[in-house]
Amino acid sequence: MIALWLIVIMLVGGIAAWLVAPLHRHASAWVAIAALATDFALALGLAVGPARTAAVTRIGAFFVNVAFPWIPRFGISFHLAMDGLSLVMILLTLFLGLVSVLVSWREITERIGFFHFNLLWTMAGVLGVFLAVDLFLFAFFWEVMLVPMYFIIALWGHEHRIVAAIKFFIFTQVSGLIMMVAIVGLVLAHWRATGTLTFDYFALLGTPLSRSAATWLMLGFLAAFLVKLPAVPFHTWLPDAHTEAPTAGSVILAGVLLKTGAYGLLRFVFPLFPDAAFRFAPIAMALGVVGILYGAVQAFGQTDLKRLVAYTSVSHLGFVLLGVFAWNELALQGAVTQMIAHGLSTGALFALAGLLQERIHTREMPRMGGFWAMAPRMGAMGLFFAIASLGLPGLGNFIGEFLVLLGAYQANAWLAAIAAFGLVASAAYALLLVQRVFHGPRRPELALPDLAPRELAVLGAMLVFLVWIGVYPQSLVDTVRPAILGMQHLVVSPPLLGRRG
Amino acid sequence: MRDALVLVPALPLAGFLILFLSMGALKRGAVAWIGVGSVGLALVAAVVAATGFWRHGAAPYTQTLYTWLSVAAFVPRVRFYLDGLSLVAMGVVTGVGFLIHLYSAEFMIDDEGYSRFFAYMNLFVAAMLILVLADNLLLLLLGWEGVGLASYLLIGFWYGESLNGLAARKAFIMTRLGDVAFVIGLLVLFNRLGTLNIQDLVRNAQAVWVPGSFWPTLAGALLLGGALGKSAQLPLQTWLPDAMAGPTPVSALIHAATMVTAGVYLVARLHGLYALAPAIERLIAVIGAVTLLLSAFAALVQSDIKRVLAYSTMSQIGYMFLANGVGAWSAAIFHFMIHAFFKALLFLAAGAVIQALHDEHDIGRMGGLRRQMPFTFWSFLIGGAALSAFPFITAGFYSKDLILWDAFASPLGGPAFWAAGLLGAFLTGLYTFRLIIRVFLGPAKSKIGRRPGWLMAVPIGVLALLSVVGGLLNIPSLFGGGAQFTHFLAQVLPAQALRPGVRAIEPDLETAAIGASLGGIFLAFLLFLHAPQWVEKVKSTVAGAALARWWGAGWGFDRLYEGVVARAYAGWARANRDDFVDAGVDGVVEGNRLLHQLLRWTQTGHVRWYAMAIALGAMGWFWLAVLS
Amino acid sequence: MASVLSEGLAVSALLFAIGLVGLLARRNVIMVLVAIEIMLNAAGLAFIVAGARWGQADGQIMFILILALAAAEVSVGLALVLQMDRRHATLDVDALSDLKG
Amino acid sequence: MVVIFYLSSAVAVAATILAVTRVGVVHALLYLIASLLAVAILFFTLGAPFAAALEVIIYAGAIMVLFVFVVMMLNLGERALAQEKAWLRPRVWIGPGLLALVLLGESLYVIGQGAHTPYRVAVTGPEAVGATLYGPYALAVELASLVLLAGLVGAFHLGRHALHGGPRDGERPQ
Repeated sequence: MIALWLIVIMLVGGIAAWLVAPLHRHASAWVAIAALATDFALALGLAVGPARTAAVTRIGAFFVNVAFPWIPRFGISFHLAMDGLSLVMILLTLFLGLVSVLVSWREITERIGFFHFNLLWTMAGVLGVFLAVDLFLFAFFWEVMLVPMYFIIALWGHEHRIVAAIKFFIFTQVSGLIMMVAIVGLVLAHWRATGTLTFDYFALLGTPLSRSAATWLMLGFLAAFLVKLPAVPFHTWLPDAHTEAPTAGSVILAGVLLKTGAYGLLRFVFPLFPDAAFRFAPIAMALGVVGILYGAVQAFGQTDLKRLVAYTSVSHLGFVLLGVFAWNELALQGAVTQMIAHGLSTGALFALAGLLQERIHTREMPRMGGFWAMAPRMGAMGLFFAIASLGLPGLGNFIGEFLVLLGAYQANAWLAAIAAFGLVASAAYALLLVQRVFHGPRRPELALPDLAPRELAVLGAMLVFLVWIGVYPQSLVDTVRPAILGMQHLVVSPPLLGRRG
Repeated sequence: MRDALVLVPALPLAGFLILFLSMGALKRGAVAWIGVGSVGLALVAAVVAATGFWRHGAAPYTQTLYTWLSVAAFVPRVRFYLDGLSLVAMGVVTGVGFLIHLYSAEFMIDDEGYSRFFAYMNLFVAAMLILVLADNLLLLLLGWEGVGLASYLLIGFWYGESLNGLAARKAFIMTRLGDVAFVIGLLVLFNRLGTLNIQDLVRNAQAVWVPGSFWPTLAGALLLGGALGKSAQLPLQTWLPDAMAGPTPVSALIHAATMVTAGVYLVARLHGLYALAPAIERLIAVIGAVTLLLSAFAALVQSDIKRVLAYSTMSQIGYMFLANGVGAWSAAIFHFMIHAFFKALLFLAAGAVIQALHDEHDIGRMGGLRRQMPFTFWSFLIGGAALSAFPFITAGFYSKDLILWDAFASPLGGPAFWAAGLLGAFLTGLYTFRLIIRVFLGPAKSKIGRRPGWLMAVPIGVLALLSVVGGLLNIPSLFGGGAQFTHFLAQVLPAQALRPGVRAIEPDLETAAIGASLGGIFLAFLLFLHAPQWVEKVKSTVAGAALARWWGAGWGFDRLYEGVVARAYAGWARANRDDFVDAGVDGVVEGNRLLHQLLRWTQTGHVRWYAMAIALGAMGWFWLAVLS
Repeated sequence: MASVLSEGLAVSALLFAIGLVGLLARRNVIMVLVAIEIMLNAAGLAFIVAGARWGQADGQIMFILILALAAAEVSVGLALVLQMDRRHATLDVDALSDLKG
Repeated sequence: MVVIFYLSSAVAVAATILAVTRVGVVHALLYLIASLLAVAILFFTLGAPFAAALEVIIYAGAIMVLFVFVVMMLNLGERALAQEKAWLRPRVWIGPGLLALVLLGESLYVIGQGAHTPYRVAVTGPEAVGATLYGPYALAVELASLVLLAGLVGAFHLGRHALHGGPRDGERPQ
């Protein structure tokens, strides 16, 4: 039931935030914080409790499972389940949700209630994506998270927000449609094979498919996930959307929405189509490597601060793609760690970019410089998150990247070696960012107040988490391990058709 | 007592955290106490740990803090390893580090970033200690990158100058280029040997790999990449001269005494692995020899006092690489230690000079400081003498001599390496005393400002003392010494076998070495003090001027890297700012627009036209559905 | 009465075709509406014939529904004609082509 | 009855052709009424007296009257007639005629393909129609009433300004 509550609290909280908006300027924000904090506490309770001891069974390592019939005629049920992977993703989502509310404190001045409504409903959609184990329900939530995000970009974004929002929407919508077709195809294949019409994930595992059918269906799923991830060459929606979105939108896009793509790869592509996925793995890993290097080079060339950070996402998520398709424990743990660390580091960089824009009304780096002298706290934070994002050992991103490389090397040594060059390229862009924004001669003409305590607290919390993951990643690894072992188990020996767990 | 080991890196780390979190809220006095005190306490802890180490018969000691990560078979721990080698390195880092911190407390007193400076310095010391004490390569990598970060931060310490930022980024990125190879090397090692623990790794390697086979050669080469970047050896050396943009104590600590010698330490640490890869050893020796010569020539024509010292650092590290390459591990480490003493001394004294002359770096505008700053002069002279291996009384003589001897006598060595080293020694004397003559002798050219106070003088004095007496630790048997240092390290770094018959010519070699360094010094006096017109004459010829320019620019590597590689990268990134992939998406949009143009003529707006279209459509369907 | 089924349908088709000719050929908007009425009526005839074939009431019911539709359509259509006359002072359907792409 | 069927068919077709081709709108409408009446007779011969009655009352009566009213309101004069003549040159009939001819050919071909089982026309009276209409087709009746309501509202709304006289400010056509 708790899985359902997580989503319901978000939905109800969203409506409540909308309704209370007229009461006080920050009323909706407080309601949103209350809802997110409640959810976060619930999820944290699961993390210290059942997540650690989840048993790895034939169908995975789920410790929360709730199902209601929804459209029984087509075998669609409202089926939610949670394992360690879902849990850490949900924790990240809710944490970044809190961050988004806090960094929008002053930035959002119009339609505040509707903003928080959209924020929380996006959260609800994302939680649903991380929890759904009915493919129809998954596709449903996949769309649910899209629409409010579209509004967030289109209503509260910057100069070219409409174009960016539409681009984001079309990319995601079209790829989601392809996934929907693939879902229906899979369900029909299962129906033909067994006579049961069902969208249930556990039932569909191990559906016998011909080689070509499996490949095509997998490509259908892949379309949605690679666009969302995003993998080069499907990434071009991302710089636009990230740049034009308001701060909260950027944080959530980078921190959370991109992760749904990686989550989908882990949860669906490999378990449902193991053979096809393994056949495709070299191509996908190569795409990952291309993403790592291309994203880093592109980031280096940007002058818009948010655009730079957006391209670093492409680079970082390339590691995730590489790790997922290497599909061994090291690489998978690395990919998950990288997702969390990227969510924190990139989210923080977007937050900083937003705070800067709020103060100096520009994102153009040539018009910045010397901010350390004026705002040393902000400079220190910017420096920290920049070096986190270049993968300094002792911080979260390094653990993720190194594990991915270690695992990927076992799958494909050459690609792993090429991917390692991402370390240099990331250093180039991260240090360029620090140089252009914080170092250099002082700009006396700009007034730049340093971070307020609220902002410092938000960024400080992200800093602490990143250091925590870097210094003691075992806590994260242990939470995710049963889920990863479970998924690997599925892929090695999928449960026989018709026998449900 | 050995448990105090953890405190050695922990104390500077704590100092860093306190200073970082206080965000400049502390007073200068408190900052100095925390910054210097934490390193001082780390020195005490190191002494305590070392005492415990001796008490237990110098047996290797490991201290496990916790398991960093445990995924599948990959279980790196946060664990420190103390043996003779790491003890020496730890001693150098804490000892020299403490002295330089003490010096900085006065040197930086007027700087507005006082607290930030000590935060970074403490971070550096902590990371460097983690590097030298790490028991596995992943933890070593943490320290390795940590020192790189601290180096970056400190080179760019005066961030107001964009050039400093450029130098800092250059240093970080070039060393990171080497680190990529290092990381790939870790991947290879873990995948082949199943562990990153250094001791297990070397043991496994010796068990499963045939000497000279592919895998040890590959792994050795890749790890060497990291060492070359960090130690500023060819071809990744160009960042070091630019790194002099940082405050002088930084140059002393990071870019002379400790960090840049990390590569030497790494190769020595993994000597068991390199023993399996003789081709790579040979490569190391060649790189060392070439670097030591190239940078010695470059040092000859520099006009910035710190750049002379920077090139000389590269050159001296070249000696250490040469020693490592010929299998004289302990000679490399001995030179590493002695070099830390005298190079730190030279930098600190140079710092005093620079400060006295109001931030003047150009040796052309210095001169005659011997009378005005006698203490600094004598200290600098001692350091310079040690650097030029002035026979018998300086420590540098004993350490460099050992390397020259091994370069000749080792089975991996040979006359060519020895000759390169000898030429290097000659050049070292030449450029060192050129520097001393230009700065301290001759007529005085400017008035001096402030003289070093006792906080600066004490470290300089202590280091000067060490630069003299350090040699006593390892006097070769030829001069009646016991070579205690080599024996002490022999447990870790195996003693050198000799080629047959070389003992007989040892005295001849020694004579040659002494002659080379004295000859260099003598020539320096001749050329730069007594007959400067000869130098001017050579410089005024076309060839001479071109050569001076070429050497002055560090043999033009910078032009190659910055002009070709960096410019190509940045140019491509800038040219593709709008992302050509996006053009594909725009192409789809354009295609749709074209289609739209094609179809819009059907929309005439006339109702009857539409009716006709409907009728035609109906006919078509009729045709298809029924008649066909 | 003997079978006139085919004949009835043929008449319906003929009426429909004539209506179509009128629709396409006439430019007067009232005549266009008239042509539409003819075509609707032709469709109604087809339904009646079919209903007669089976002896069921359904055909007539369909006709009644068409009738209702025609009535609604004519009322709106004629109101539009009035508007058109008022705004554009013409009854030429070709004069109204604002929807041209 | 068969004779009546053929006769009224001929009348219907002829009247329709005339209705479509007349220059004057009023003439066209009168021919159309004739055509509708002929079709009503056809309905009667096909055993659908109720539909025949509706055809006369609603189609020929109400709807045509509506047309006539509108024509009267528009008050078309000689100028309109002249314009109509200008429009109706012979060549405008060629295209539509050919198109309609092909469609007709196709339809007739399809009709000719049908099976010709002889049958007798049975009269389906108003009672049977009513019973079916308010039985299984009740929903359709409701929908039809909604369509009529929509037509009513639409016609009222659109016709309102026209009845109130000239165009309002700002609505003048360009």
